[in-house]
Amino acid sequence: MFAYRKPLLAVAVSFALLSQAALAEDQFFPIVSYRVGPYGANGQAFYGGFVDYLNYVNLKDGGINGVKLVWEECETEYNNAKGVECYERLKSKAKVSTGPLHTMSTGISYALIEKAVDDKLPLAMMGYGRTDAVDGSVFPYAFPLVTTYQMQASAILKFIKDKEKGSLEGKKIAFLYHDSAYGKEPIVALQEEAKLNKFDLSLIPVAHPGNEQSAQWLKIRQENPNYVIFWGWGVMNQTALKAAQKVGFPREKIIGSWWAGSEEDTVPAGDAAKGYMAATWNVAGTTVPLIADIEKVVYGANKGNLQDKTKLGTILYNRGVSAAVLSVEALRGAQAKYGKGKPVNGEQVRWALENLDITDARLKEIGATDLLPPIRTSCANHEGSGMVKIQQWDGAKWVPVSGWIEGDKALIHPLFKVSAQQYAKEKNIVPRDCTKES
Amino acid sequence: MRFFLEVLISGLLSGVMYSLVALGFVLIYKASGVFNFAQGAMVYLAALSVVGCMEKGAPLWLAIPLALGIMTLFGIATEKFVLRKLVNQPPIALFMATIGLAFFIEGLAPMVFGSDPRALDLGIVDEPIEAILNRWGMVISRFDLVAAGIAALLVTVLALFFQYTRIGRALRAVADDHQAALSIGIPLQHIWAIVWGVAGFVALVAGMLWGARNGVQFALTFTALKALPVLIIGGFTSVPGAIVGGLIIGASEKLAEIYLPPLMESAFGGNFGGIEGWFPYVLALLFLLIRPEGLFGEKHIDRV
Amino acid sequence: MFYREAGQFKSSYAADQQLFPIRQDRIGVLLLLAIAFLVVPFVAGEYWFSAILIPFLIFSLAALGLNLLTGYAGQLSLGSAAFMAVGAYAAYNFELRVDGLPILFSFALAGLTAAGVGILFGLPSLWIKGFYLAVATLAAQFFIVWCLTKFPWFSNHSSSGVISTQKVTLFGYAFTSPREKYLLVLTIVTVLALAAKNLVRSSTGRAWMAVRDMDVAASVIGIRLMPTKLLAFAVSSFYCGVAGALYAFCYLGSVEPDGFSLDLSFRVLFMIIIGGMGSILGSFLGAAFILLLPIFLDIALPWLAGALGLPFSNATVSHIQILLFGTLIMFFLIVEPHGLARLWQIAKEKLRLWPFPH
Amino acid sequence: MSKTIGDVILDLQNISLRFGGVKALTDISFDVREHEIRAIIGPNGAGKSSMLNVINGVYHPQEGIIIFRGRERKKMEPHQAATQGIARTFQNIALFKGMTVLDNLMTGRITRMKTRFFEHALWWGRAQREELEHRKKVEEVIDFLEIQHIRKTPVSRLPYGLQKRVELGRALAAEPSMLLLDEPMAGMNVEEKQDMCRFILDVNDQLGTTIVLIEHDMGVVMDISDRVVVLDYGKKIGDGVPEEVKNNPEVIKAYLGASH
Repeated sequence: MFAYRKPLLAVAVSFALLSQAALAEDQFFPIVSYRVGPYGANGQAFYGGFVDYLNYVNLKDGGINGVKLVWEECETEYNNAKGVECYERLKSKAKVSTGPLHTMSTGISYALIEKAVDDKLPLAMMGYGRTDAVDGSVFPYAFPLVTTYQMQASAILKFIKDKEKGSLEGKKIAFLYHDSAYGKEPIVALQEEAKLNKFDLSLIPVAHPGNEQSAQWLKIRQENPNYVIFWGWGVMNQTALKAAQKVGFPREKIIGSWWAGSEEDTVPAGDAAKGYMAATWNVAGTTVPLIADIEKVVYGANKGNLQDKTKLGTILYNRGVSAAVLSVEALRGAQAKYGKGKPVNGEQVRWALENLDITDARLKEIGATDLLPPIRTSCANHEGSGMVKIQQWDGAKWVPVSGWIEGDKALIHPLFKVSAQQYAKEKNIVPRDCTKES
Repeated sequence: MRFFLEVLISGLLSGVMYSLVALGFVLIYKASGVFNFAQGAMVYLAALSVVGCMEKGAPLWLAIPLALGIMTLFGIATEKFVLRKLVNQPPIALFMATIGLAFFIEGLAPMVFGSDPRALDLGIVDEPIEAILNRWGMVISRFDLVAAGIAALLVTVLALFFQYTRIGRALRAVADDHQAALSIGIPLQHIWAIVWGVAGFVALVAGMLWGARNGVQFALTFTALKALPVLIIGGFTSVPGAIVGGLIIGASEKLAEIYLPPLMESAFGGNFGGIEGWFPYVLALLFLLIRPEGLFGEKHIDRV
Repeated sequence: MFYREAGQFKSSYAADQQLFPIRQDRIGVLLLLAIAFLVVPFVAGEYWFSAILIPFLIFSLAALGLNLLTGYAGQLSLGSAAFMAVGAYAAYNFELRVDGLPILFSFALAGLTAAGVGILFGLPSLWIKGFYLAVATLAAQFFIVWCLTKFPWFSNHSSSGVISTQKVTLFGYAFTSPREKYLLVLTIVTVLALAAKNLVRSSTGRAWMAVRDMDVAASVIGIRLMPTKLLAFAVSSFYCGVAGALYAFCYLGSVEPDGFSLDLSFRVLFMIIIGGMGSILGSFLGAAFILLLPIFLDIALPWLAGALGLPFSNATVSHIQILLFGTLIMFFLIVEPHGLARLWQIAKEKLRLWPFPH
Repeated sequence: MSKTIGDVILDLQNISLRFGGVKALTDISFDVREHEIRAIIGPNGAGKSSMLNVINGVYHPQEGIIIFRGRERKKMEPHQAATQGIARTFQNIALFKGMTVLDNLMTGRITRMKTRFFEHALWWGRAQREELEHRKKVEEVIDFLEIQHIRKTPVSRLPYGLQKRVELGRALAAEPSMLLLDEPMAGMNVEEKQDMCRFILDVNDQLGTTIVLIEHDMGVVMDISDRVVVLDYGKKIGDGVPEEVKNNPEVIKAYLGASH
């Protein structure tokens, strides 16, 4: 009988700890993260960077205008149901004050979109998630910030077009993609582009998990496209590079999405990755002033979040930092409007995310040049930028090979509008009138 | 035609990779009647042990025996702490226990060796063989060819082991009749421990080849899913069946991936690629209709 | 002392064949239901509804479905998640395409659709068994998910393949808050659990168990194997299908085919192994265990690590979770193949003797 | 004995059964009359169990005709035999191990149940009435076999002898017109054997059930059976009343020659 008491006590105590709310004067961040499971390695770098920057703001400036940042993390394993559980667990603490929620999972953000509206908790989906949420009139609490799959695909095409002396006419482009929501999202945009620019598009799906691709690559070799646009994730990325090498397809002609362009993807592929290109909105390396400063301040104080310090300065680490920079900038904006030196709640942060204006000058001030493109959001445009860089793996590191390239907004954004309208109709949502928003 | 051949050959070579994983299943099933779902996880553990040891400073030639040691220890522990306690349970309970075992490994291995995807360089450049490319315009991967060679070597070694060593003969005997095996004078438990060790060795070979092919990472556990239909087609108890089954699955899966979706697209419209996840299973299911015991399996009659 | 059946004499077979023949059990169950329906809705917070109670009930239902098939009829299936997917997508499409269809009908039709698909994939069970059948159910797992991905009709041509479920309304009443959804799910699960309990104590259930325990003998005493097995597949898939529809409509609100992965099937399988194969109660206990253990570890392990000064990272916690799952599966199979339900029964037997053990 | 042995109800003509290349039964003919106790004897591997399996449709002979109640029987499944009133027990107990004694016996009633599964799910009206009706019948069997005290016990917990008795009970619960018993007394002690003999005779006597019995204990066979058929190596070597068979030289040879 008594043997059972101790675990019970532990439960009681831990729930008591759980319910201990963050101090009222602190700014709370719910962090729904993943560091294990099939994509754990990616999460470790991303969330490592994210948390390191929050720590950095605390250590360096004592928080935002004196408001300390606090956070709690919950592991999702990239699993939708666990993601919802984590969200529910953290949201009660995020009532008084909250930063934007980054799930880094398209599936989890989809599951949270409606809940987030009810709970007034802004959802940041940087480069993933529901892309038609660019239309803020239908999706007030969802922010596909920086850029979306469609805009990215369009930007990649623009990059290819430049390389091909300004015309894609008559070219063959293959789209090799992970057969899931993530991989399917850009297809419509690519088809529109193909119509406009008169190139041949062939769609080649790869079944999850994508650890076998010889058929697909033989097909690619057979069709011999000028370029392969590649939307892979996890093991599919290394396998694709290896398989491309196997059939002798030049890696210089493969351009991946930003989830297929990190060290986690290229290092396991070894030599096969050399020459491969991918989109990104942040550069790699510790030479970026902010990253160097984080290393000094946070790791100098021995408060670093990374277990494996070699991830410092990797693409995904820096991307995590960029996500945190964006979140903190939004909080600054919210404080500027609703009261400096006070924590801000979800509604206030939502306003701030919708009225972001991060200029090159501001980025330089933070030391985050090249970690983010300049961003300016509005009610009608929750994306705010649409720009990426193309980078190339030189066998040891990622090297940017282009400046900022913006996708074809005039072509792509109307697609979001259509899709968002359909959603609004299905859900009986009356869109806000964006002209009346300030 | 050239393209067809190319796909066929590359399919057959991929099939060899599936066979390698299936072999481990067959060995254990033959000796102990256990359908070891954890074989995929063992492939992961083996590959991770190799790169893990190398990261801690051991050269490749040392890392391999170290990993073999780990796999053997693991096999012995499995026998001692799990299988022995389940001796009289129905086979399905043992099967479910091995699913538990797979999870156990998937939790333990990355905790010890880290979960980052890593490269494993065996020094084989995976590029098309130039001579063939120039002569026939066909792409044949050097790596896959070497892998097929290693698989052939492995099967030969196993065959010799079963044929000419005392332990090997005992293993064969135990597959036929547990009582008979006892009369050879090797305790059943030792035999099981040994067979798990041998399966660990096969997992090591498979893990290194798969790891070198796609990188060492969690997804190696999925190789088990490719091996299951191979087993159904080849039969659970046959080493040649695992090889032939692998070849059939590999070749038909690649050919289907190339030629089936266009057919379906013309029938339904839309985009139907990416059928490799289910195709082998449906093929195996059709096979079951015709030959429930597999190509080389033994027919089983229910006795009342 | 209080849990005792002595003195409760049954004067008729009818009394002996009640749902819960022992009076204390009867009172216990009624009490539990009363608490679930009348007390919980007023005391539980939103987190409890959305993150624990609703998924617990839904997973219990799925586990119950699998338990009918695997625990009672002895047909191992590794594809329960796929049948949940069928249910989820069917309910979505019924709601989408039939105007004003009350949600309960959609759920029922979703269950029936899943049952139909279940029968189709149960056909191999007529000529194969054991792990051959398990591998065949994997075919269902992969094929169904692929179909849902590939035919855009199922997801109403959504570009990503993700469906976002409609409002849960019944005769004009909208279930929106987690509390209302909890009550809806609770009602459905209670009804279906009672039906399952009835099934397994009737000749349907006995036929399933007979097939499970020895199929040759079963056919000799007059049980027709084909309809019996297919019925098990159908009923099981019905339960999984309804669970899938509830999963989509009352829990996540938006699902994609990939979410119904093999991992989910394994989770449901683990629930019945740990909870107890061939036990209705076990399905609930197993669901609770599998659902609560990770949450508990999430909270307890870092706390423990802090207390002991161990360097536990989030990654370590999750690895320990997976490892612990595996260990528990093996532990239960070795030590108590009948799972938590059996442990509960043993505890009751002890209680029956308490405080005089002899 | 008050019983009267009636007409032939089961007539087996020239039955041959093979598994692959192995001949299990070769050209066997014999008949069974209503209300009689018919024994099949022979050394191990003589094909006795195969013979029972042929009778109730588990095995399908390649050659030969089976005439049951005057009609030639087509190839059929075991459950059809059960609906025609043939019940059996097995050499190695084939009880449903995960179920209680009561449930095992209730399965014996399955061919007589008319309600469908959705009625079962509701447990209302007809389904409930039917369940009670059959429960009463099963309780009669329980009383007859004197196993009231173990009604609710899972069969896997019972000792061997009781399991044999429960298996007989399951067969009886079906109220069969013909009962096939495969070594019902194997592995029992003398006392248990006596009990079992009594049950078999009572069933035959009081219910008039025709019984086909395989048994090794010659004493028992000669005591209780009306007629005996002897198999050896899948062939019939003797057939007749116990006295006849006892003195049949071929039978003596088979039993003496092969010291099984």
